[in-house]
Amino acid sequence: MNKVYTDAAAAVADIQDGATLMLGGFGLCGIPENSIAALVAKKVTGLTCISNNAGVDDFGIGLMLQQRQVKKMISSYVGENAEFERQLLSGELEVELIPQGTLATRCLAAGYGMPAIFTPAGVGTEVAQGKEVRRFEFNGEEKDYLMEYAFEADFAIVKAWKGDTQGNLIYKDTARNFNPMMAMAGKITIAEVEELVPAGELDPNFIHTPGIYVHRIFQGVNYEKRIEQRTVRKRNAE
Amino acid sequence: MNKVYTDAAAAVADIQDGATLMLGGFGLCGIPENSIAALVAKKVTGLTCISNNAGVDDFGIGLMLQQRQVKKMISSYVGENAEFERQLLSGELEVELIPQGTLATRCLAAGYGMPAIFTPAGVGTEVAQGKEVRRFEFNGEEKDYLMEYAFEADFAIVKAWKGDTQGNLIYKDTARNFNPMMAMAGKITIAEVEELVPAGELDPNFIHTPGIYVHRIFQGVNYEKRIEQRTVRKRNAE
Amino acid sequence: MLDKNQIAKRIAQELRDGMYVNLGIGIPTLVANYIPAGVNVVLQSENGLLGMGPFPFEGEEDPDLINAGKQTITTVPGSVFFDSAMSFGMIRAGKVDLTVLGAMEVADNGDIANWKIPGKMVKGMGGAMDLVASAKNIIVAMQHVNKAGESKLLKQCSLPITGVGCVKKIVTELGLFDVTERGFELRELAPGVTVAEVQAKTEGRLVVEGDIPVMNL
Amino acid sequence: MLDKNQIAKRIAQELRDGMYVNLGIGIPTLVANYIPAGVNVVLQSENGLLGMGPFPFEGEEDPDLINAGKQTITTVPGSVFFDSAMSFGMIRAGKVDLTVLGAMEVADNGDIANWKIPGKMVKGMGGAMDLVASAKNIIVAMQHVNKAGESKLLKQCSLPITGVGCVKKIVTELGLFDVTERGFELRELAPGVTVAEVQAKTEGRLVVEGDIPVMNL
Repeated sequence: MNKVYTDAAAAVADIQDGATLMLGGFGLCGIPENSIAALVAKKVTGLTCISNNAGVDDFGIGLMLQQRQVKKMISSYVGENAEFERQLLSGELEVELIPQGTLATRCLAAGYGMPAIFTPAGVGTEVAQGKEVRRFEFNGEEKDYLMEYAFEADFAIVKAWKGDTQGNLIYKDTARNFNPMMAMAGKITIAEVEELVPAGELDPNFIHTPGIYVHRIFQGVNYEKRIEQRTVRKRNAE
Repeated sequence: MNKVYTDAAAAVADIQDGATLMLGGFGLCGIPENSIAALVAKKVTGLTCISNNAGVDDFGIGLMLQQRQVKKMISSYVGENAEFERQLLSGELEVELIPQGTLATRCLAAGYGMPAIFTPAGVGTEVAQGKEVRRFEFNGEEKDYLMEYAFEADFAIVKAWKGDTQGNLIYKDTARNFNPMMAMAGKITIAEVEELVPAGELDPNFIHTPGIYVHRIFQGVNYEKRIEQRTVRKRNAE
Repeated sequence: MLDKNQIAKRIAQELRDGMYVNLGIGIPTLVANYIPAGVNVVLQSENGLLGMGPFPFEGEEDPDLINAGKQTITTVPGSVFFDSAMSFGMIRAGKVDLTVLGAMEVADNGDIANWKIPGKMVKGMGGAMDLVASAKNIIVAMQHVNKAGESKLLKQCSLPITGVGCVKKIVTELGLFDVTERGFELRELAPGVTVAEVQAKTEGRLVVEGDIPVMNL
Repeated sequence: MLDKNQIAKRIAQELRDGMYVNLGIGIPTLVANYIPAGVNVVLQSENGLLGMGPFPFEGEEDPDLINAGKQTITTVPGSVFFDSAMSFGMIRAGKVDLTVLGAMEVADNGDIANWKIPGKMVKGMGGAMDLVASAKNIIVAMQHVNKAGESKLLKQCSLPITGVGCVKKIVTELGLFDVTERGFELRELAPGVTVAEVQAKTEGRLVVEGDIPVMNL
């Protein structure tokens, strides 16, 4: 069975209007740049996007927002994004803000076949509204937890550093972030990688996402890898 | 802060009678051989052991059973072990059998700070007796799940391939098995490794257990690595 | 009548290219020897491996590399190791396409019993309860009757069950059966076996409709 | 009165050898600059890193290596990368010993508000709700009053809260406070600040007992 696709356009070709997508990345770090460009070119609309952030005005998911392709964002932080703010205030865009750990764990739950998880994040806040609260004695204290449901997504779109033809994936540094959990959580998972190698070239001890979770893989091109906050220190003079 | 201990005896020195221990390994693969030997030498008794298996008569946890150090085993499969069977039938030993995936996930839950998880394993069987059953619509079907609680263990004792002085761990092949989850789940986690290296020598992208979960680490000696079922094939004659 | 290898061979015909498959201990393990040419499947071992290969050559056994039956094994290119939580995570999430396992009893509603005999030493369910609770497709490989000659295809399991209503297909030495809401539907007869013999040895609801073809091995 | 760097410096004195510490955006980030000699702490960045180092030298920025504030950073020896589920897993399990973060408001029962101002664009809570719900020890670094001169140490938060009863300690430009069941307990005064000034600027229950020492920086 062949999981290898020629490019992003081929890999996202069957994503329909109204689909629910998970998109990996934290800020602009580790985002599936090629797939986002292909979704923009495809002009698919009415999307629900589960992604920790919503990109910036002119990059990442921001490019899809510009084209009004997104109906709803499910994120933990939607940052600096003027177009996002405009659409939100005008009611064009629906936003559900959830705690970052809850977001990560709801993806993990889906990938591990668990319909719901318990977390204390948001107890006593507006995040808890309408949710089941349950008290557990655990870890030396009695405490309230919210029951949060696993996400269900039609497609998960992730970015990895290296991948093989079986769909096994390796991420680099903090570009790992949400990608592994989302890779596990999609009904169909699409992975774009900087380097695609034949099966057997990656060390089986050091694979982050087993290929069983990945349905489509392609080697991306022209990664821009934009930096949001370039912070540096000066070298001391000799 | 120093996490490095000289040897197994030092690392397990404060384990008291009646403690609850998690012990990594699957069968005799990836078991903490040095720590088990030290626990036998220490003659600590009344232990509750959470471990997928109970060793064989003369190796692994079997050595602790011989010395009547174990009060209760929590396992998924207790295999070929005559002394185990004798103690069980005579009522000296208490045994709680739970599904393997439930065992693994209850450890994971502890390591991830989740007081309980949901699994369909055991629904409708005697494993479900006395447990809360809950119906979820998930993954395209409506289905019953059992609520299972996170484990709490005084000590988790794991075996890794390589480790560094920060407690970061790497496992080899299928010797990984339960070790990573148990490493995350102990109130105090003790890791024995085949090779202990200075912090900075392991690639930060390929560490299986972050050192934050590990409190004590030592380099083990004289690993026997016994094989339970030696199965081979013959080379074809030229 | 089929021997163990023929049961395995018939089950191997159910494999499809690209499938992820978990093979239990016993006859199911033999299925790996009969994977049809051109069909690439990835074998999962629930102790933490995708891409299980054959037994190692003599002298190349590695104690750190075993399968769920604790046998020394090898890997194939593209294999990957992971921990037990992820292993059962992918099982629970339905990512393993097919599970083949043995059974002591199967009921005509798909219940399976394969872990405990009251009065005997109970060794544990291992990963069987997790597998049967979550696998999308479960095929049972077993003998049609027990050593006492009693049917193992029952109206209701007499032994403590491992999972509820989960078995989809059974291959015994007598034939191949789909388990549907109507019961055990006989689809294929083993060479030399008659419908009457199957009927005599099946206690649960048996459905025999039309001409039953002889199994093609 | 303390400036931002002095607030950070005072908080840094709370660090103990071997601690795992999560530093939020703003003043908390500055704490890393004042870690006392001989104290080794490991900095966690909740986007998936233990062992965060300083900013990179010019020209050595790596877009794949950022902190939770999306700033380019480096790692120290012994660092480790992991995914966001494990990152918040270790936070939830209480493995992170200390969390330092900013706040818009803190109530005298330990409630904290730092994510939302009704009527303004809401950017989201990021990881703050997870951190405050699980950290064993939470220190808030903030200004004592807002731009309108109103106290941020309140009887009750007026803004939507981030977490309930979780703040253990506060350092503002005026002093250091333990948050106990009695309210804000003044422990140390910033140089040049009087108890009267603290009282005037604190709306919530303030406890002042005995002689309050001047902070030692």
